[in-house]
Amino acid sequence: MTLLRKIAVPLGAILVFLLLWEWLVWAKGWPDYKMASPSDLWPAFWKYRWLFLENGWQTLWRTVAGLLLAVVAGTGIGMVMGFSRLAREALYPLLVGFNAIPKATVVPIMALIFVGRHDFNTIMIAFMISFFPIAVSVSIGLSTLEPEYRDILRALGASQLTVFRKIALPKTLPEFFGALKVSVTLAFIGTNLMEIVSPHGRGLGALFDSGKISADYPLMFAVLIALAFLGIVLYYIVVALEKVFAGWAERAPG
Amino acid sequence: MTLLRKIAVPLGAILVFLLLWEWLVWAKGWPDYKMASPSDLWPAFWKYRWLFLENGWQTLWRTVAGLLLAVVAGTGIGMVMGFSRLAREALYPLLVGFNAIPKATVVPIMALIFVGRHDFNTIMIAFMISFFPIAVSVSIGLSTLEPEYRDILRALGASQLTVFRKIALPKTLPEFFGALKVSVTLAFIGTNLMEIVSPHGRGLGALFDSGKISADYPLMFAVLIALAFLGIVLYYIVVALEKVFAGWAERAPG
Amino acid sequence: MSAEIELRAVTHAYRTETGPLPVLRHLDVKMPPGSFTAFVGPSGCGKSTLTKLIAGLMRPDEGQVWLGGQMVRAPRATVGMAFQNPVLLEWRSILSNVLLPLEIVPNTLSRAARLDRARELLALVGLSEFEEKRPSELSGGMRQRASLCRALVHRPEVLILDEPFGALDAFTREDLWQTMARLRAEERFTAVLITHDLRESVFLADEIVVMSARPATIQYRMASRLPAARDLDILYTPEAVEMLATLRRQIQIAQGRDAA
Amino acid sequence: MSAEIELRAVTHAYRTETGPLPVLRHLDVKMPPGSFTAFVGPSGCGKSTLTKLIAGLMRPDEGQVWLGGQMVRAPRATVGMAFQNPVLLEWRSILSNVLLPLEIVPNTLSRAARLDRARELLALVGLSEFEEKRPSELSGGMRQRASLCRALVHRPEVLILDEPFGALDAFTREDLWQTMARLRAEERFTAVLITHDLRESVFLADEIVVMSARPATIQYRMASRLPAARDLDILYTPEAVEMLATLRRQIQIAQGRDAA
Amino acid sequence: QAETQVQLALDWKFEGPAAPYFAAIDNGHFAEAGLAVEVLAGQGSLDAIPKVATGAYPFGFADINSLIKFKDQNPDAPVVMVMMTYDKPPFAVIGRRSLGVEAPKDLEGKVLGAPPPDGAWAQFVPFAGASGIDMEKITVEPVGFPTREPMLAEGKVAAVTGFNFSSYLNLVRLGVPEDDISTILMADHGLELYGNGIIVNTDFAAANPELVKGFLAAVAAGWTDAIADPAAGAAMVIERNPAGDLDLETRRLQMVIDANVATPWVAEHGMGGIDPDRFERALVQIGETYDFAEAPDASAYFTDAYLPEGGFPLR
Ligand SMILES: Nc1ncnc2c1ncn2[C@@H]1O[C@H](COP(=O)(O)OP(=O)(O)OP(=O)(O)O)[C@@H](O)[C@H]1O
Ligand SMILES: Nc1ncnc2c1ncn2[C@@H]1O[C@H](COP(=O)(O)OP(=O)(O)OP(=O)(O)O)[C@@H](O)[C@H]1O
Ligand SMILES: [Mg+2]
Ligand SMILES: [Mg+2]
Repeated sequence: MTLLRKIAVPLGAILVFLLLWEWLVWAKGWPDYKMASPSDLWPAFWKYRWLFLENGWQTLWRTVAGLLLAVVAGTGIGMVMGFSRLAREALYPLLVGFNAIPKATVVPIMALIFVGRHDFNTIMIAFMISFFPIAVSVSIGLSTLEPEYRDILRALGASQLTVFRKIALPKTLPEFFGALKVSVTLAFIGTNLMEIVSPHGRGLGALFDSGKISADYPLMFAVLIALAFLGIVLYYIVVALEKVFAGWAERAPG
Repeated sequence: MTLLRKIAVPLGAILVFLLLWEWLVWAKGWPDYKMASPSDLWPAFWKYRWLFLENGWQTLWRTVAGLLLAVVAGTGIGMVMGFSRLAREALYPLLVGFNAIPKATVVPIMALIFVGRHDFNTIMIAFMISFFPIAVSVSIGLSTLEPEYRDILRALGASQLTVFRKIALPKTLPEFFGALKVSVTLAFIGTNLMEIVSPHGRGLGALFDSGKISADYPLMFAVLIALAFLGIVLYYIVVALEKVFAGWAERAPG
Repeated sequence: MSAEIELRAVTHAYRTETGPLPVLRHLDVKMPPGSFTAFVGPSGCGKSTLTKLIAGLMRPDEGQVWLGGQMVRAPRATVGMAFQNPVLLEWRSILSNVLLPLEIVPNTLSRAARLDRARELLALVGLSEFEEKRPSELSGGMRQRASLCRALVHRPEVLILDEPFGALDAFTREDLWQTMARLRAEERFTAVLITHDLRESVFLADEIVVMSARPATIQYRMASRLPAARDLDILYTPEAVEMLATLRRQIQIAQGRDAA
Repeated sequence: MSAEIELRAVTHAYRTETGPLPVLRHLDVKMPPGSFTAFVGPSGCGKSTLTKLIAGLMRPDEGQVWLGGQMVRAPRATVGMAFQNPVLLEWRSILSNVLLPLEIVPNTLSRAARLDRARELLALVGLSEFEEKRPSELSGGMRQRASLCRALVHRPEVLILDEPFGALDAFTREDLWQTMARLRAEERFTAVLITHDLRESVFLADEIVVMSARPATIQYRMASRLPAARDLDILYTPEAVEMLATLRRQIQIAQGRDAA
Repeated sequence: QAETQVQLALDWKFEGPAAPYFAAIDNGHFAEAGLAVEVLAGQGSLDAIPKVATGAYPFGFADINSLIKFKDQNPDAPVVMVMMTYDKPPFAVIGRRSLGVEAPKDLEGKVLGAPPPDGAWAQFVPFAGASGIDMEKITVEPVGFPTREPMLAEGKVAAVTGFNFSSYLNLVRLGVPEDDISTILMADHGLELYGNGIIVNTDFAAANPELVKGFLAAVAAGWTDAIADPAAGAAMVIERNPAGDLDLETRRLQMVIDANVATPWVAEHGMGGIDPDRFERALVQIGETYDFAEAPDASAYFTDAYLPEGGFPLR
């Protein structure tokens, strides 16, 4: 029942959205080059199905690699900022400044500094664009931890790290995963930025570009939908992880 | 003392960062067109100071407008998702999918649909790219609110909205402002994306482009730094707002 | 300014992962307007659950709760509640925490009148000095007292107190009993008190209900035989001593020990 | 398996926005290894503050705290503490909450041994049925009992209990007194008990310290005249009754009322 | 014999005009010169130039006007053009006959759509000067790249600036009848500027002069192949551009050949070189809109040192 609901509700929402889109395009009579409608996309998907599979995979693995890096580094930076007020005051403006710089302009610089190392560059951009929300959420989780919670473990002589692992992290898990959901979408944007701005011929960005060259609007829209789809897949993986980790916290650990 | 510290620490951090940057460029002997160093940027700033002022203002107001929209809409969507499990399950995948689509590719579509309405388009992109973190944080803040807190007001027959205003919002204020800090940086990226991808000749993006046309690398880097600077300015405005709102919550309200 | 409370065949169970946990079984109690009823019973029997049902925070599985002649389907503004765990809002001062209900409940009080009311209550519980402090700067007992003020500030018709004096030392507690008795005479609410202190129940209540162990039924009801006007000495009168002895015995039975 | 606790001229004040709030003034107490000391005093006088100083969670402004011959500068693993407000971790089951200290404190117990220990303690306080429940599924009194188990699970040398039985009904409470007495004989910790229940302090403690109102000083110390082996009836012996009367009087003085 | 690995950084994506390089690969011209060449797509000339200037890639393909400005800003940058490919630059004004735009003069009194950072728009002032257009009489509407052709297709502007082979084909794709589209190539109306060509890292070239010569010869051979059979050339592009459209790229290639590469001057003098007098005039025209930091020096931008005498014959 609930499982059915868990699947039916999002599917229904997506369907409603697609129908609305189709209707909008139909009602406004927009041409393909303005906005393709969902029904135009199927031929594009079918025609290029192997390309979608391969390039989708290329994009996906680089995104996930960048995201993993972002989780590790974001958590690290977040911990430093959460535990030390000094670090927070010093790092926040730098990070905000760095993040306000459009990554599209950073891509060429990266591409020049690390010439030809496409995978590395792509993963780095995905990482750079997506670590900030995680760092912010971990830092806030730590700096707003109620003293009562902290004291439970501190009274036993536990280290800061232990307090983080046993109390702060699980307690901010919802916010952490919320940040991760934001980061997932950002990481996709990062990967694609690299694929489009500094093309290396792989990934969905390359497919988009190639659709753009031949003014194949349905293909371009199909790529965007494929990206959205991958984003949703990754989102559900994050949701599943959320369950696993909550489950782990639930059981009596050994 | 503490005020001095509050100013000195971030300034010091920024200075250290600039020095490191200068040193890196100097040590590696990188030319301007690979990576300009901070000392190269002053002449560019000085030469184009009026352009920086004017275009900076153009970028800033559009960003702020987009951000305000993002706060309002993000809070709204977040409230809907926070209060209703159904809405959460239905909307989350849609939002994630939408956000995984690189906004750089949405810009042309927007530009085509709303031809010539540059301000509107720019603000919309800034809004679209920045509302998600706010929606996520508000939704999590609401859906993880401890029942004890909720019951304090619910026992008095308070409406959901009142519970949100008096309990959920103040309680998640730290996370909300954390999300706002992320959104600030994203909104800047959005504004610039529009200015660069669908140029309408205004804003720092246009200045960047004109630097690019004449291969003026110090100018291009100077624009990026100006963006970072604006991001930091907006960040401190958010920090100040955080204080004001916390201050408001502190005093006995009337 | 007071309302009748009636429980009609109230039965409730919590749905837990391992199946339903029956908590209350077929409770029938009628508390007249202006009355003061104390509920006592073993830990975990369902007393706090009962308060939430009366406040309308939960709906019973079976049966109904009636307040002032209306069936309770949702919480209402005429109820004041002090929770067992006194949650205060950390981002507000103590005074502002106490003022909170007045921001929610429709009322015509001016700002000054509200402040007067809140300050007066805080003074009654000995927290005048701490009006502008944050909750985290208060001791456990002080927080409990602030939470009591919050329950009273909007002059509710029905007052629900879940172990309001649990963290207080004997004398502060006795002071507050007397404060409560005085307030009751002035404001005429109908009160429900959860307590584990039998002397407290005897001193304050018109009627004392002993609940059995979970799933709780009403095991014993005792109407007070004490006069309406009471001071602390009354607890040493033969009537009170006898009431206390009876209650002790009943609770022993409630917990499944032989009353012998 | 037990350590001496010594307070040497401990003075402490909280820094608040409106200036320092002196809480403890010049406390000197020595608690021998294996002893059981109860502190009683008015609400807000500084009892919880004292427990935090002993646990090393805070450093006193002046004076020192010594545990087992070492000056306390930071918390240590040999202390078990039950806080006045029993904070349980909502994302863990009750059993897992109780196991928490064993995950932190260095020890050589196998997983099975840890589980045995935790289950045994939960059984002692009557929570066997609730091992796998979440904290929010427990009543106030049940949470307090779980928190007590968490303080005991790693067999601490020093046990600090801040009103551990505050939310319990008389009989559950008396059961736990006896459980405590038995545990004490088996595990030989040095115990510090904060309570507002004089009977509790008389039943459990070797020495009872009455603290004055804030800023708290030691107003009165009373060594127990009761034999080491006690059952509940002992509270009705003339010695106990006399001790209770004395304590009542002293607290009355502590609160600034005339002892008359 | 082991082939030397070199890279060629293109200024743009894999479109029809990239066919000659792939022809040089697939038909073995590079291999004959002892080279294994990797071709990389790019994002505009100012993406390709730094790639070569930093030494990341030895060869690139870029617009000489961008190179001139780049060298003016960064005089020490080790990059120079060694072979001119687009004798006529692709800068154009694309108009619609039905909206009354056929010749430069027709622009007066009309609305011209131009993206501010557009390469063609950047040359509009010298073009207007040379063809006698009164700039005052033109309403210039800043448009975004994505909206440029759609706005022309919808008649919201009467003409746009753009590249002859991109904007034209985009318009065709948007359903504008071909006989309604007028392409005004600026080079046909007094604009003296040159277009794109092969650039090289000078440090690399100084160390490997023979390699560079061989590279250029192979590229020229690739052009010969592409001109001989544009469809085959375009097919080689499509191979590397998964979702490409063969007909479209064939047309694009043909347009580049006809309008930009195989010009009368090239037919006479061969491909690869430049006319120094025209180049001097071009520098003057650039100076109309761009403030040179230092006096322009033609030899810093182009060298024929690696070209054979008389250039490469195209047929
Ligand atoms: N939210 C809940 N979900 C599941 N079970 C619950 C929940 N709240 C309480 N219970 C269970 O219901 C029973 C009664 O709880 P309740 O809080 O009403 O007891 P109580 O009489 O107030 O006890 P105490 O005197 O200890 O506060 C307990 O066994 C408890 O485990
Ligand atoms: N974090 C804090 N900051 C400032 N003041 C505090 C803080 N914690 C406690 N106080 C103040 O210190 C005094 C003593 O508090 P403490 O919690 O030690 O009292 P207590 O004796 O435990 O009282 P109770 O019996 O009510 O729990 C109180 O007046 C309280 O307001
Ligand atoms: Mg309860
Ligand atoms: Mg206390």
